[in-house]
Amino acid sequence: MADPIPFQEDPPGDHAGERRADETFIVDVDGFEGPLDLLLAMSRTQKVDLRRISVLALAEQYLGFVERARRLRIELAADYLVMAAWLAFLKSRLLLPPDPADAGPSGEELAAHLAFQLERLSAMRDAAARLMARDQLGRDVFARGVPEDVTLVRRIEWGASLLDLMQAYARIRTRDEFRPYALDRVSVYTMEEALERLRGLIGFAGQWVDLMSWLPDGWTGDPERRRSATAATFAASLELAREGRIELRQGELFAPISVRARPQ
Amino acid sequence: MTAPADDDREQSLFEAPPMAEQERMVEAILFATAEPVTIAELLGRMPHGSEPLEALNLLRRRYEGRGVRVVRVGAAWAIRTAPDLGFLMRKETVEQRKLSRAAIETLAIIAYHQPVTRAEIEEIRGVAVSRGTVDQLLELDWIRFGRRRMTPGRPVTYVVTERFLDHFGLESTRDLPGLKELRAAGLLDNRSYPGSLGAGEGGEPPPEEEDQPGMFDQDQEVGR
Amino acid sequence: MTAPADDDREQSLFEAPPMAEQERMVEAILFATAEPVTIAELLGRMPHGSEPLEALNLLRRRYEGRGVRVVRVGAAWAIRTAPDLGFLMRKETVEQRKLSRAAIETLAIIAYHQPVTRAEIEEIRGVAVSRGTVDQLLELDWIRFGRRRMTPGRPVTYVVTERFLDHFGLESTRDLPGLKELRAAGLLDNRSYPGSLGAGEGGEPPPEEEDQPGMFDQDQEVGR
Repeated sequence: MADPIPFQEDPPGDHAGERRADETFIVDVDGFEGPLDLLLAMSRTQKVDLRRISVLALAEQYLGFVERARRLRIELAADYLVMAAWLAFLKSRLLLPPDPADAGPSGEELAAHLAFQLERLSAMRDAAARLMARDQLGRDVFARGVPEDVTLVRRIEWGASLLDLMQAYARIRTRDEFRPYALDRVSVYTMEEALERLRGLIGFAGQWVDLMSWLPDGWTGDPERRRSATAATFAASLELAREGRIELRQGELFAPISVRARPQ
Repeated sequence: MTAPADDDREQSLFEAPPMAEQERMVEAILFATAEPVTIAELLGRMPHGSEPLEALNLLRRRYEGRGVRVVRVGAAWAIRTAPDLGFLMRKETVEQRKLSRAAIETLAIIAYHQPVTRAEIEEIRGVAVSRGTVDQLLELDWIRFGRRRMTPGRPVTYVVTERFLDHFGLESTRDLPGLKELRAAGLLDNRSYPGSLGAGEGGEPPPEEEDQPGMFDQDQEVGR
Repeated sequence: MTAPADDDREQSLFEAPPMAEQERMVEAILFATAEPVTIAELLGRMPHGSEPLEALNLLRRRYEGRGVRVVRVGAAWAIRTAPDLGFLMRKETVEQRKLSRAAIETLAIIAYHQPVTRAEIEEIRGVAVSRGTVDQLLELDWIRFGRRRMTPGRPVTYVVTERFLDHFGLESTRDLPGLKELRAAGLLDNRSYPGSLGAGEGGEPPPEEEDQPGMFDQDQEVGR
């Protein structure tokens, strides 16, 4: 790394600022962010618009700087030397007449691009400075000091429209081919019917009677009807037993069930 | 505080900002400060000669009826949301879900036949009604328990609620269209209701739904 | 079903609140949060049918010249103290991490050239971008990854964030200072090295910044 050795050299002008800038990059390479940064600082000494900068003069200035550094045995980073080599190449391109056999870019094109790079870097630095000079949040401008917490509430909304409802109903009702609401009870003997019947019969059942003898007429033949009537009558007898109106008796598993009115 | 005895130079040097400016200052301080601010603190932060109490009162009046208010918190002052707008501070995420077919059918039966027992619903639907379906409708407050039926077992009945009427825009269940109107409206002629594939084609009862945990899974129910 | 009654109810249910009321709501919501709030979020929190953008514009005008202002930040909105009153908030001032010159320049290059790849940043600065620099900007949530560039290697790009806009008081990246002039001068063009296949051939790849801490001591370079 280069030591910040004071290096006396004839100042290029008598302008103090210029001299200082010149000395700065001679003495203190550490202060620069690489060759492009150094070139930009050097170009400033030309005191012209970066677009009209003399790249040739700049190249000579840079090569002079590298030469002086070398004489002083200041170790330069590789990229500074790479830039020096490139600028030497550029210088020869700018000074020599163009070689018609060479298809590469002309010296002017290369110089223009370097000038563009320098101008762009300079512009970005200005932009960065302007950005940082803006009012900044937490420094010049402030947000709410006491944000109020927003409570998060998750809610599920179950949706159904009247149309959904009516269609659902229509769907159920049309399963039975539009029959009016009456269930098919041809082969169904309900517990209510059995209860009704049993309530009328128990008055006559002082003795044990087989429950199956109480099945209504017309419900004993067809197996389906018999099954329904048996179930309903049995359920009804349980209900009456619960009410304390009758007593039930069964000798063994699957034996006939007998019933009689409960003695008052 | 500058005493009246102070000389002119000192006066102008410490001249307090105009009251409108002081009001702006109080506004900014109350806004950005994490805790309620006392008058003493305002006095300490504002330029010499300011009168924070007066500025505060102006600000307080300015915010009257606005979305936020200047309120007193103990001995200090703060800006707070107007109480009537507290509901805005709840971020509600609403998830829209369609009722399952089982639920909507059960609901329809209750609406058309109320008061109706569960056994009757099952009889009409031709399929068992799951406890979850009824619970959901109860939870939605679309159905409630009616009187017990005076039959053996004294089964409970279900009826629809005011909220049900409200949701479906009905004055009463008598306003529900009957079969005739449904047919007139084309609701019965259309055999391919969404989700009624089985029923529409041949009256095949839908599969047993009891004890199916996936029942409320809409995607399964609806697409059936 | 009685149609007129139904209509009335629906009307009142979904009618948006008066604009003055909407303005209050926007005011309350913006006051309640430190982060900018998007129009979409306002829409989600305000009653159905509200027009937050119109309410915002009214509110913004109302706060002109006051101690706090309604500002736009990208696609969102926030209330911030007026910049001229920053001196009152010394207590609230957040100690900001000092950014290195490298970080500041990198940030500016990303803002003005976005989306931009690391190679392009290095090409503009003429020096390698250290990992720490990018990390620092990512950590501050001032930059984020943009889309990958559809060029060989599919390099990632960087773009600035909404928080960046918020921090520097920008409505959008279009409002970056001097953007128009820079563009007019062609300084934001991606002009490649003449006669080369790609950009950045002019210099050898610059050395890795990290390897040479003495070269540009970031902590010393601080400021502007």
